[in-house]
Amino acid sequence: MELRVDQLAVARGGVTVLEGVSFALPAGRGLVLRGPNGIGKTTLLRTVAGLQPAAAGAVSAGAEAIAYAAHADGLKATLTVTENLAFWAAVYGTAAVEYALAQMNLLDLRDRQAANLSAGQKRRLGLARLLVTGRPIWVLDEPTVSLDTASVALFGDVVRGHMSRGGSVLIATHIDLGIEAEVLELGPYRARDGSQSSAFDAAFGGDFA
Amino acid sequence: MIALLVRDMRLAMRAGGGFGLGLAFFLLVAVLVPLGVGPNSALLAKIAPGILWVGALLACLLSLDRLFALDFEDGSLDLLVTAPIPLEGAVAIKALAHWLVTGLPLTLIAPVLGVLLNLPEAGYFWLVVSLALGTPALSVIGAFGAALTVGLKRGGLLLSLLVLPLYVPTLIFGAEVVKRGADGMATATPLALLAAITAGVAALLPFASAAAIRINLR
Amino acid sequence: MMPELGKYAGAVLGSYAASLGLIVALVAWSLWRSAKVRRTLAEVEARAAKAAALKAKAKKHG
Amino acid sequence: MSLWEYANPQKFMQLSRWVLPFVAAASVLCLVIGLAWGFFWTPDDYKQGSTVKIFYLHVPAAMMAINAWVMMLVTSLVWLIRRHHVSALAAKAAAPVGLTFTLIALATGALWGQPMWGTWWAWDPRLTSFLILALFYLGYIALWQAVDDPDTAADLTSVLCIVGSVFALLSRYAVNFWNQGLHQGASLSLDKKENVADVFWYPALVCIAGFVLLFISLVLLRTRTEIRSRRLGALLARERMG
Repeated sequence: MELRVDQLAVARGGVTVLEGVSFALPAGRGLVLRGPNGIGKTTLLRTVAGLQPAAAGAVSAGAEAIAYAAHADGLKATLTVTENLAFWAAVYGTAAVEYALAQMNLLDLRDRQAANLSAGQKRRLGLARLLVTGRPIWVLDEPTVSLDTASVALFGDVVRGHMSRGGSVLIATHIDLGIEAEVLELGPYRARDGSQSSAFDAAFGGDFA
Repeated sequence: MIALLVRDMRLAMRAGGGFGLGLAFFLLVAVLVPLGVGPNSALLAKIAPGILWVGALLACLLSLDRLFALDFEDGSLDLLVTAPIPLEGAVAIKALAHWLVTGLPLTLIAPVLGVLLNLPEAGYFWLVVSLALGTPALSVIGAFGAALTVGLKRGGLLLSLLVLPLYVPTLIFGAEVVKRGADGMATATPLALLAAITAGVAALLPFASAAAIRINLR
Repeated sequence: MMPELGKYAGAVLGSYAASLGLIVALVAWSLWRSAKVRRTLAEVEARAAKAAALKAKAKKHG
Repeated sequence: MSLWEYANPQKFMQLSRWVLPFVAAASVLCLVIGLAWGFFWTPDDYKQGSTVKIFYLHVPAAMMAINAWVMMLVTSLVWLIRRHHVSALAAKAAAPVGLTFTLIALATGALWGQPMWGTWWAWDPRLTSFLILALFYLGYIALWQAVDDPDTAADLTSVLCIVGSVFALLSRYAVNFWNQGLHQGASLSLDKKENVADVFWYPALVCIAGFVLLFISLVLLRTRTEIRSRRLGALLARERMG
């Protein structure tokens, strides 16, 4: 399944931050988004994932092909590792809990409450959720925050495995995951002079003497 | 869907506090009112239906601000919106879970508090019936208020201001059923209206709540 | 000229005073806010125009 | 030329700048004539005495309190369906006006009720309904205040306005059921004007016109302010981004 983004403009708080973003992400490939803080990586990823409407342009893959993971892991502190994963597996209608636990090296921690996990372990559990969704396109926002080197390597393996099975990955990150991926610099797509979205300018841009 | 219900129930049980707090509040209302209005049992019997309904309503309100806020803070609301279950369904399920951990226990404990307030004997049956029929509406309407205020700091107070006026019809018909039941009058009309409100809000409001959540997450 | 209001004078005069008071307060508040927003907007517009002119000038020379 | 063109803020600003002075002047004129006529040159009612003069404030305020909510409902729907910013801002502008009219109706009702029913406040269905309406207005205004992003606030308040309208109707019905009330029936409706003698009816009509025009001019003025404030917010956001 190919993810195609066409002339996309995204807005944060009513102000367009990126415009004219176009790329195609074929099955089995990866794309890394780069750019300084505040340029709108998170906004772009949320728009691609269907959490907010695009200011202009289109995202071709339906939201039902995309699994999204952000800074917050959506873990429930009072549930165990297995319970957390089993919930998402049930929501997505898959049975991949054991496989996901093994892949993210969580088998030893399976009966521990999420509240008693370290930050890195929580992050691994959050990423294990991607494996139980069974969705082909992963949209990841800074997935390696609070992971140590070994866990980053582990996660890199998981992403490579996903790509080798025909999945694709759109990822915003500052570090090298050791995966084969193209890089998209977002700098050139910064909206010109912090302009308002065009519809808003047409409405509120005039002379209100 | 069932997984969501099971998860929410499990969370409510393990968090401990939220489950008992509403009940304790309800109990406090039933204890404080007689202390405030005096021990005259005829007066208490007269106002018991209203006090019990207002107490149940406020107890319901207590835990509403956590209904979506917890999921919003830890990011699982984002994940639920992108999950393959319709958000309207998820909202309805979460309201159902809220009812199971607040409305249902309130309904079951209400007769005991009726004793404290000298509720006439004929009223107990109607108290349980009206709360069982009416409290689901309180949870569903409350879920709408929680959806409107999900991303806000200090949402709790605003939530009460938004939700309490919406509770007026449910409160009026619910308390009316008990009042008439206690007086030995026919209860069919207010009971039917109460059931109609519950059915109507359960069918329609989740759509508005889901829309509000989507707006708040953008 | 003043009509004989009889024993209800308090109620009638009170009603007129309360209503007109509320209306006048609302109108005054609306006018005050209108003037304030209008003034602030004019300031910010002037600042924005100045910044734009500076930018254009810099472009010409650079 | 379509009506929707005036939904564009610039078009609206141009038109309203021209219209507002006339509407405002007409409203002042109608209110002065209607209220003076009612206050000085109408006889007392044989039953209610001079309290009948409260009628000229109470009834128009009560009518406009409801009409303001209906107008907010319509503009909220227009915003949700057609995304015209002016529509959402007009709803925001109308809410405090509607609340003020509701408070006038409540205050004059209490002052009128004291000599007529012997009590300042009775849990009469109409009074109770207006009290609930005031709560709806308060919640709506509070939600506008609480949400930072203006488009999000417009969306959320529109949803609240629609749901609130349904519940306001339900409450009206419920309150009627709950207490049949002391209040006289609707004393003023266009097809039933025989309820009220002509001497009272004509000045009341002028007063109603005055309240309608007052509502329109206040909403125009406040919508103009809201539009300017939106533009101000946008300019400041642009400045911050450099």
